[in-house]
Amino acid sequence: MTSAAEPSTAAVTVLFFARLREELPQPRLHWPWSEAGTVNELRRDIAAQGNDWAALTEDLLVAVNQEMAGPEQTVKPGDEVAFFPPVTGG
Amino acid sequence: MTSAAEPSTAAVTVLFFARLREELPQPRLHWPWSEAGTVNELRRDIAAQGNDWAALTEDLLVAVNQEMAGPEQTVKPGDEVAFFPPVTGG
Amino acid sequence: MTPVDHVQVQETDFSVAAEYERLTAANTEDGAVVTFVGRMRDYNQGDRVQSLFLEHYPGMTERALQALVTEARARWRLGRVAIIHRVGRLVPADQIVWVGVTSPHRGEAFAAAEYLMDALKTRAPFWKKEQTEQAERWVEARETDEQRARRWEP
Amino acid sequence: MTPVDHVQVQETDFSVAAEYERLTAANTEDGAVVTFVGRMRDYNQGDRVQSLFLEHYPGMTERALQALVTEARARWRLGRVAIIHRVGRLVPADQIVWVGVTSPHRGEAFAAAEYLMDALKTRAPFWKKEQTEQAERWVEARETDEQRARRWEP
Repeated sequence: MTSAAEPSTAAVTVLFFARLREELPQPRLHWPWSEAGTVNELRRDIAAQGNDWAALTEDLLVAVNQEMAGPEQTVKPGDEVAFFPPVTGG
Repeated sequence: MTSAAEPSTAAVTVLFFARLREELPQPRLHWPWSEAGTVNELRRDIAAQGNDWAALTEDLLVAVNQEMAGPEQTVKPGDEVAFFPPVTGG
Repeated sequence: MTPVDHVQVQETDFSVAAEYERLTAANTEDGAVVTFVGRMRDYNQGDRVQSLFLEHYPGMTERALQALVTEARARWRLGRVAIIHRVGRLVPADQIVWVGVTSPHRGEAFAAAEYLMDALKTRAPFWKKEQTEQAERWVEARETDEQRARRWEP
Repeated sequence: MTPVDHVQVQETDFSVAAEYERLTAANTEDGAVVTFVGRMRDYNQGDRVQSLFLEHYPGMTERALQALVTEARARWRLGRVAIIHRVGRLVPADQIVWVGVTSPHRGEAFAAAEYLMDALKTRAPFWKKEQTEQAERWVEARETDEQRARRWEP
């Protein structure tokens, strides 16, 4: 219901990186999102698809529109939301 | 009585550096020193010559045989003793 | 002298000589230059590592690094600041990351360079996947890096 | 890998590229390389400085620098360590001092490099005489350097 959907203002773009990207069924998706909600609500909605999606746990890091965000940050339609494991650069 | 003397085991070599070297009448000297005494005793002996030698004050840094030394360190005949202002390298 | 930032994410190697020149050319104000190079080691957690793949989040990465530079400038008086981070496949001894900072004062240059590395380690979206003789594995984040980053909190 | 120290007092300039190579060539153990370059500034205490003469205590200088390296090795796990200090006449933007440290751990490389500079500033027998437009003057030691050096006392 999500991956084939085209981006629209009534959806958010969701990206996954690194180990998480490999564990989930797809590396990105467009998720229907018509009103404002929190990062944590979005995460739980996606994880509720079950099976491999349960890997979307609350200990992951999150960025909203390419800036680090906390679980209670608001997500609006059109936003780009990324979930990823702790970073290991440098 | 000192500068013309040749180095011998009954003397110490004394060196001065930087501002101090310019203020004193000579940049180095051989000072009669037949028994053990402290850095501070050596310094006072030399300063007691008076005039410009009074620049040899107790706030100077001291090295004995090219290692930093305190005022109470022993000086033996044959040692190389250097007096200098606080260092400013780097 | 106008503050100059150089922030770059690239697959290609960087030249320490050229990057040092970028920090110092026509710069007679900054007496202190501190640089850090992070290089790929051939061992990690007891296993010989043959190669490394560095994944990142294009778009966010440059923003995150620039934000760290901006934070460092707010904390210390800095002249020129540079961060270069490589992505893609690397082998042992390859250069991974460059941080260079100039300042009139060496204490500020040292602090800013170390801050940038500590912050980058915990806040810039890079992930390492190692190839050992046995297998591929994602490198785990280290608690020591978290602790180092927390030292800088107000 | 055998620990390698490079301690040098010289009138000639040094090459950052060559010194970086000395720290890293055939070195796959040390992931962290921290370097410091001290450069001559064109202003000091409000006056334009035209040149600088660096006097030192031949014989003691090398021993003092080597002693600092030995102390640093006792405190931190270091790979290669280098200190180069120039003496004689210098002009603004000239390189004065190089400190380079490698380590498996970046925190130790940063600490050792900063320690070496702080200790050198207060314990190595170098003295600077500045030529300004008005006069020659010996540079005074700074209390801030003393304070920085005391931070490392046990």
